[in-house]
Amino acid sequence: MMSEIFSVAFITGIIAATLRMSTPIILATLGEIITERSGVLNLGIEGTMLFGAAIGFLTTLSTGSLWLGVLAAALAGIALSLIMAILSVYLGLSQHVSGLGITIFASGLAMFIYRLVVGSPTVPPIIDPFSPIAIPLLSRIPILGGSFFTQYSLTYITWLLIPAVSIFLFKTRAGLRVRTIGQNPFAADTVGVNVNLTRTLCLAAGGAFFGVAGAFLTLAHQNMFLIDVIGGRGWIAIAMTIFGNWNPVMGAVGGLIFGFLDALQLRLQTLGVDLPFHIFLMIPYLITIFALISVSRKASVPAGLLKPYRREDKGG
Amino acid sequence: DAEQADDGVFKMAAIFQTSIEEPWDGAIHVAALKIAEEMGLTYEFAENVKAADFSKVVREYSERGFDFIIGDAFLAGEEPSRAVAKDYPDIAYAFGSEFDIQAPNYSVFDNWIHEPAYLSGVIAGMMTESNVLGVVAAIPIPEVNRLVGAFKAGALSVNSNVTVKVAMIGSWFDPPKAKEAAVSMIEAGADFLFAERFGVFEAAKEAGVYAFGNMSDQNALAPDVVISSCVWDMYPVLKNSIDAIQNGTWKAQNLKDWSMMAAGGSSLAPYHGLESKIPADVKAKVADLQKQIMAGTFVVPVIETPTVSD
Amino acid sequence: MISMSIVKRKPLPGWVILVIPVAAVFVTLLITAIPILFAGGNVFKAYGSLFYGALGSKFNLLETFVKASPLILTGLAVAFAFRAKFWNIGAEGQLFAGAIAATWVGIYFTWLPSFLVLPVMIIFGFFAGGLWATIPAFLKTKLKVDDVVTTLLLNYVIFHIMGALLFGPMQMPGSSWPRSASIMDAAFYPMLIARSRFHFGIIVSFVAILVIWFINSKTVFGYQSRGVGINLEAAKFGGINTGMVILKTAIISGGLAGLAGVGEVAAIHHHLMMDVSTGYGYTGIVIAMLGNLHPIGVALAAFFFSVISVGAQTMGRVAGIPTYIVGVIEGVALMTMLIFILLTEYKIRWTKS
Amino acid sequence: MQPVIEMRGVTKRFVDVIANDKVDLKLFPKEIVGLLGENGAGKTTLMNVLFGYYNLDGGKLLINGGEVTFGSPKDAINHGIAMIHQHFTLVQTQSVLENVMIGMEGSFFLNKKKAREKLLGIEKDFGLNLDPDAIVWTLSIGEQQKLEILKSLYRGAKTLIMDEPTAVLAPTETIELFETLRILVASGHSIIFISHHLQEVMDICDRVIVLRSGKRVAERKVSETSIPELASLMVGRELLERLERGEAKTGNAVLEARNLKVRNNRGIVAVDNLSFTLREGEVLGVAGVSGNGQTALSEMLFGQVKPEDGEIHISGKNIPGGSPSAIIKEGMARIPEDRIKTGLFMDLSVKENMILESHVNEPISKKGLINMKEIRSFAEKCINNFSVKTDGMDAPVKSLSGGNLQKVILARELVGKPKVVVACQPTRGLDVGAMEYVHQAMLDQKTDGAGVLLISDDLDEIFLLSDRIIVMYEGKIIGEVSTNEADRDKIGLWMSGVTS
Ligand SMILES: Nc1ncnc2c1ncn2[C@@H]1O[C@H](COP(=O)(O)OP(=O)(O)OP(=O)(O)O)[C@@H](O)[C@H]1O
Ligand SMILES: Nc1ncnc2c1ncn2[C@@H]1O[C@H](COP(=O)(O)OP(=O)(O)OP(=O)(O)O)[C@@H](O)[C@H]1O
Ligand SMILES: [Mg+2]
Ligand SMILES: [Mg+2]
Repeated sequence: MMSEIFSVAFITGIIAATLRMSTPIILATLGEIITERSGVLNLGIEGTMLFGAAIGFLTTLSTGSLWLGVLAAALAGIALSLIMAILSVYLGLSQHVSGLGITIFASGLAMFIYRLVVGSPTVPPIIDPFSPIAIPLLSRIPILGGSFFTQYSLTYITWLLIPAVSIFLFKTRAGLRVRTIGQNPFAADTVGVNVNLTRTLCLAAGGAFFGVAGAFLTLAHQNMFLIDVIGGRGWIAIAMTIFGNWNPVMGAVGGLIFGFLDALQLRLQTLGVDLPFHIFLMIPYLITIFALISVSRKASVPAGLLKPYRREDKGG
Repeated sequence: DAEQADDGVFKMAAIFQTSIEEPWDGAIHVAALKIAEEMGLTYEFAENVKAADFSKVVREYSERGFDFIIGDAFLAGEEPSRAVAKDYPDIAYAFGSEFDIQAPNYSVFDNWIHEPAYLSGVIAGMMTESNVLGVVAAIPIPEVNRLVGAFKAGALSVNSNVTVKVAMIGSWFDPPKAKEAAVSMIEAGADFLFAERFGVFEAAKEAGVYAFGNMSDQNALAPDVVISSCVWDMYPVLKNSIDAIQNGTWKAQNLKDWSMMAAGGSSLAPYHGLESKIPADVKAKVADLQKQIMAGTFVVPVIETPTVSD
Repeated sequence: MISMSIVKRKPLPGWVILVIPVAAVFVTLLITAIPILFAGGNVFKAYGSLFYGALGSKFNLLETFVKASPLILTGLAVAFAFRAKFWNIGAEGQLFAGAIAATWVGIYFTWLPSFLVLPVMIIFGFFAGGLWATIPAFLKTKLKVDDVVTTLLLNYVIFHIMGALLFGPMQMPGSSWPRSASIMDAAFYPMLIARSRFHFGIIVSFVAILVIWFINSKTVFGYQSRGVGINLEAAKFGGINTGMVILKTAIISGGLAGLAGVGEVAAIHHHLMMDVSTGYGYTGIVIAMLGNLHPIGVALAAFFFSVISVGAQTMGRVAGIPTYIVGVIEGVALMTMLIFILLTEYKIRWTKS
Repeated sequence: MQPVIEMRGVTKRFVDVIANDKVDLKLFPKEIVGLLGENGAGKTTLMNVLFGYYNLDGGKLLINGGEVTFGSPKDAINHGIAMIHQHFTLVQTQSVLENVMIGMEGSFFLNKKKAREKLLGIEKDFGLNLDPDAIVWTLSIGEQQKLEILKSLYRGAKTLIMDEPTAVLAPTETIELFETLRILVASGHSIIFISHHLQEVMDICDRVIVLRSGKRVAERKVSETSIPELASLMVGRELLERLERGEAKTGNAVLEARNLKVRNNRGIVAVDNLSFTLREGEVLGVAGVSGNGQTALSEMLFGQVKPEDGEIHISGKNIPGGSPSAIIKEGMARIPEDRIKTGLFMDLSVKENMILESHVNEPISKKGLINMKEIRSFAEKCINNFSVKTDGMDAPVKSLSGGNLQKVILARELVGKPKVVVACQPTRGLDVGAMEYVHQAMLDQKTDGAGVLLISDDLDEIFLLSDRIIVMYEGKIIGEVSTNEADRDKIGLWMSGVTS
């Protein structure tokens, strides 16, 4: 068994799987980091991802264009986030409930629309999905080539988005506004930043990320839409946001760790380790908790998180 | 309820715990639709019935005077459906169940596609070059174990060198995870995959290995890789039950024989476009076994314990 | 540009506040008529069946109570925790813990005198849920680990523990499905109304409402727990042992969710399986917030939600509309209700600049 | 002359109060106008209207003679108005430079280099030195205020509104601030200055406007008025005679600090080997520039923080560190520095705040159950004895004015006749009337035989109330003197670390 673990194929495979499986989680985590940095916890993430997965898939199914599907998924995510913005930003309703409401609503709507469009055939309709792109030359490098450089275009885009979101948050004017609003909306308001508008834009950006993260599952990783396709990956992204201390790079690292553990547990099963398979399934969650314990002491929650901003509310 | 007055039309209802896209319940639903059209009977169904609501729904249909109520009872539906059936001895019930019948009116059925699974194993065993086969399945329950066990037995019957990798994804529906499990098997050298769940074909397609579908003919999902499928057809079960109810000969019974190959309740799907890729001796072997199974001269072993990865 | 802001309004007269929920339901039905029409349904028939399914007959009304019972308990669980700012997203997992413990008692404690079985089962279920909730509480107070995340992740952990148990030691002999054997008859919650599922657990949940109301308003602990939620620093300053308060809050919160698990096993399923909850723990969060964290509010919200979900399911079946409409209606109802409640206290002001 | 700012008949309503009732205000170039009024008179609200933060419900705003409508602070900023709020609007986790840059127009990417040059230029012009890279939470309060001023100047503000800028400053910092204000005025800025310290207003302002209950009741040239006149204008009645400190009749030691040592949350030693003894019947004043360990000392005495080293004795009994409940049990009354953050449950009612420390005791509660009747009578006693102005004991405490919030705390702490009182900045932000009330309460405690430890940045307050003064510098006691022999200049030197 040890020899199997150290084989080139095994290592290449597990790295490749880690990157694939972490793509939707990282993408969703980046989206959640943007919204939470602006002070809004978006628990609509799971439903938004499912909605993106459905709309993206249906768009591709009817147009044949994968990129149109991605675009539609992003727009679908934005649309839901705008509802979230009305509820939690403009009306100042509890972020917890607004988000969960969005998740309930969007999950139902996603499947409802899917059912209306495709009916219920015995064999679900499929599309021709994204295929992995081997980057010339780089993909020939042993181990790294077959893993890092043979991925879906959406995975490459996700990697690019990690530094992009980092740069946005820490190096741009808009990013400074976002961070300020998340920490102290009053401070931002008094220097003329439109708090609610900025939060709305952050929610919209996050929603686009969630939508595409969902669509990654139906347009790249899979080629069909099935009801449970998100499978809690949105909730994991919430955990990774905190694990990463609201930092895009650390959040992505969290996503990678989670993806790795998930890839590993499947491989351990394949190797015939004789444990109840539920023990394997538990591993990623348990280790994430332990990882959280180790980073928690320096956690820096955006001080404005969960608090709606209303000018005339006392004690704001 | 005036609306519900008995107008003499035979009424059948189905209760599903999952959505009808789920292949197991889907198979029942498709057969029910077909038979309803053919025989001109009324058919209603309830899908996504949650465990806690099962009892309410069975009772509702029973109250409304349906003649024949079917569905999947496994886990959540067992106790409630049996309890309701007791209250309505004149209604015929037939549920997918792992337990015994309940006289006088409650029959059980299950999908029995271990025979085609065995044949799939034979194909894979004969054609494999790596001698490694993979199975991606949901969770280790008897009907899943039967498939895995039969597939492995079939493969071993023609090739004593094969090893079979098995992974459970832990839920009925997690295609991304199923795909990753399949990928891990391909990395471990598997060149034939048995896809008990959705998600496997994508991996097979990317790696160019063959796969077997399950429950219905799934060749359309990936024509280049789905070499065949184990097909379950509920039609014989339903047809024979309805005939019995209408003739007044219905009694509680295990309907499993109607799901066997011999009764047309299961089959190995056609090879479709991959016909030419299969060596003639393999096809001959499969055809021969098929004949023996139909004739009852060969009995595929029923293995209900979980199969662990080799 | 026109901008919108929300400002406090003068208190509304009492009758308006009574009209609010009705108006919210009406608006919900208007909105959800759109998808129903898209699905080719008859709106009147659909809504007729919705109300019939939830309230239209004695049997259906009692079923609505059956549905409300676990929701009241998880709603109270979340409300009690949230009031102390212990962000317990883990009622689902605590419900599983309670269900596991209840099943264990119900199957194996056959040596107990039968009148003791139910009390023991309830106590075990309560403390199983409570203990499971102390893990995140401990991590929060001692190690400063974010409770939203730990409670959430622990839901998955206990779900898989339950899976391992149901495929292992707790599996029903002779079954290979993930289910336990049936619990003994003495462990069944008694049914209180013939030919219905109106069971003892419904009484348990109503008692829980009273108990939580009592703790909140009449006990030192209720005061402390609210204080901790409102201002942790002031609570500490005032000599309150805040860590202990959070821990006790967690036990009560988790315990309530555990009781929901007991009820599902003892009254509905009579055995344990992976589907023992249909997301009651998560719905509990919605209910707690909708009920403004107040026990009475929780009860009303839970009832509202059961009507919507029981009714919408019937509607889906009867009117031939895909059952996924349930989620759509629940989501829209939740959002509309929240907005209407908000509007009792605030008004929207449009300003041009 | 054309006023830069003119407010005409400005009215602003909240749900239950008219915070500003047809108020007129003019501000001329190069002028400093003082805005006076009791707590809740409407000063902050009026300024928030001018700053575009609140929409006005009536009246007009004119800038340089032209009418304007402000939808948000952005509009005010664009008209050269900046406001420095009582509670700073800084992001604690960001650097000085980032705080200055927030919300500025410019390129997509942050151009820190350019911003730094501009900032350093302004710092030089106005003599406000701050390290652009320092993170805000490492700055002292005075430095944070400089940052607020820099933020305004960076945005090109011509009119500065300062809401109680001195409330949190040490005397030396106040002097520095006034220098800055004079430089600003000289360079053409105008300033609206809010303070409860009338002496400050007399020192720095040209003109004063007095608000009472939302209405403008008077306007005076500083040169033509006096402190007593202003005080009575604010309050609407003559104020009491000066307080009588009276003789100290000292008895047994009630509070002893022995070799206390603690680090702050940045790991720096905040209190170092500090000892003192407080006796019955005396007021011991702890003076010092804020940031020299007073907060850390009070937190140890209050039991909020466990000393790293040393012991605290109350009435001769060694008290376990870090346990507020043990200290409460020994009968220490504690007036915390930040009443809203540490002292009160703002979302609870007055009565629920009254019982914070006594809710575990009989008869308020018995066997874990709360006795509502006892709570009501206890709360009533507190409200009556300390004349707390409230809509009743069931009103949410957040509906009270700042002065009455402080009275709630005083009542709760003092009603049980404590042996020892530790008060930290007890009059911060209070108006003259409330301040007087608090001072009298402290002296009454002393007369009743309690020992009172008064920690305050306000040297006037220290001199007014204390029998003995100790001065803290860098976590140590740098000197001790009896008030009768004390000399302000010498204490001022001690406060800046000079002994000899
Ligand atoms: N954080 C808060 N939450 C709720 N109400 C508040 C808060 N801060 C102030 N208030 C209320 O707003 C009104 C005015 O507040 P303001 O801050 O000007 O009071 P204050 O007496 O000046 O207190 P301080 O200057 O000590 O902060 C008061 O009635 C006060 O009770
Ligand atoms: N956002 C608000 N909502 C409701 N009432 C408010 C609000 N802000 C202030 N008030 C009320 O308006 C009145 C004026 O408050 P304001 O803060 O302007 O007083 P102030 O003169 O600044 O007092 P202080 O000296 O305590 O700072 C008070 O009665 C206060 O409680
Ligand atoms: Mg003020
Ligand atoms: Mg003030």
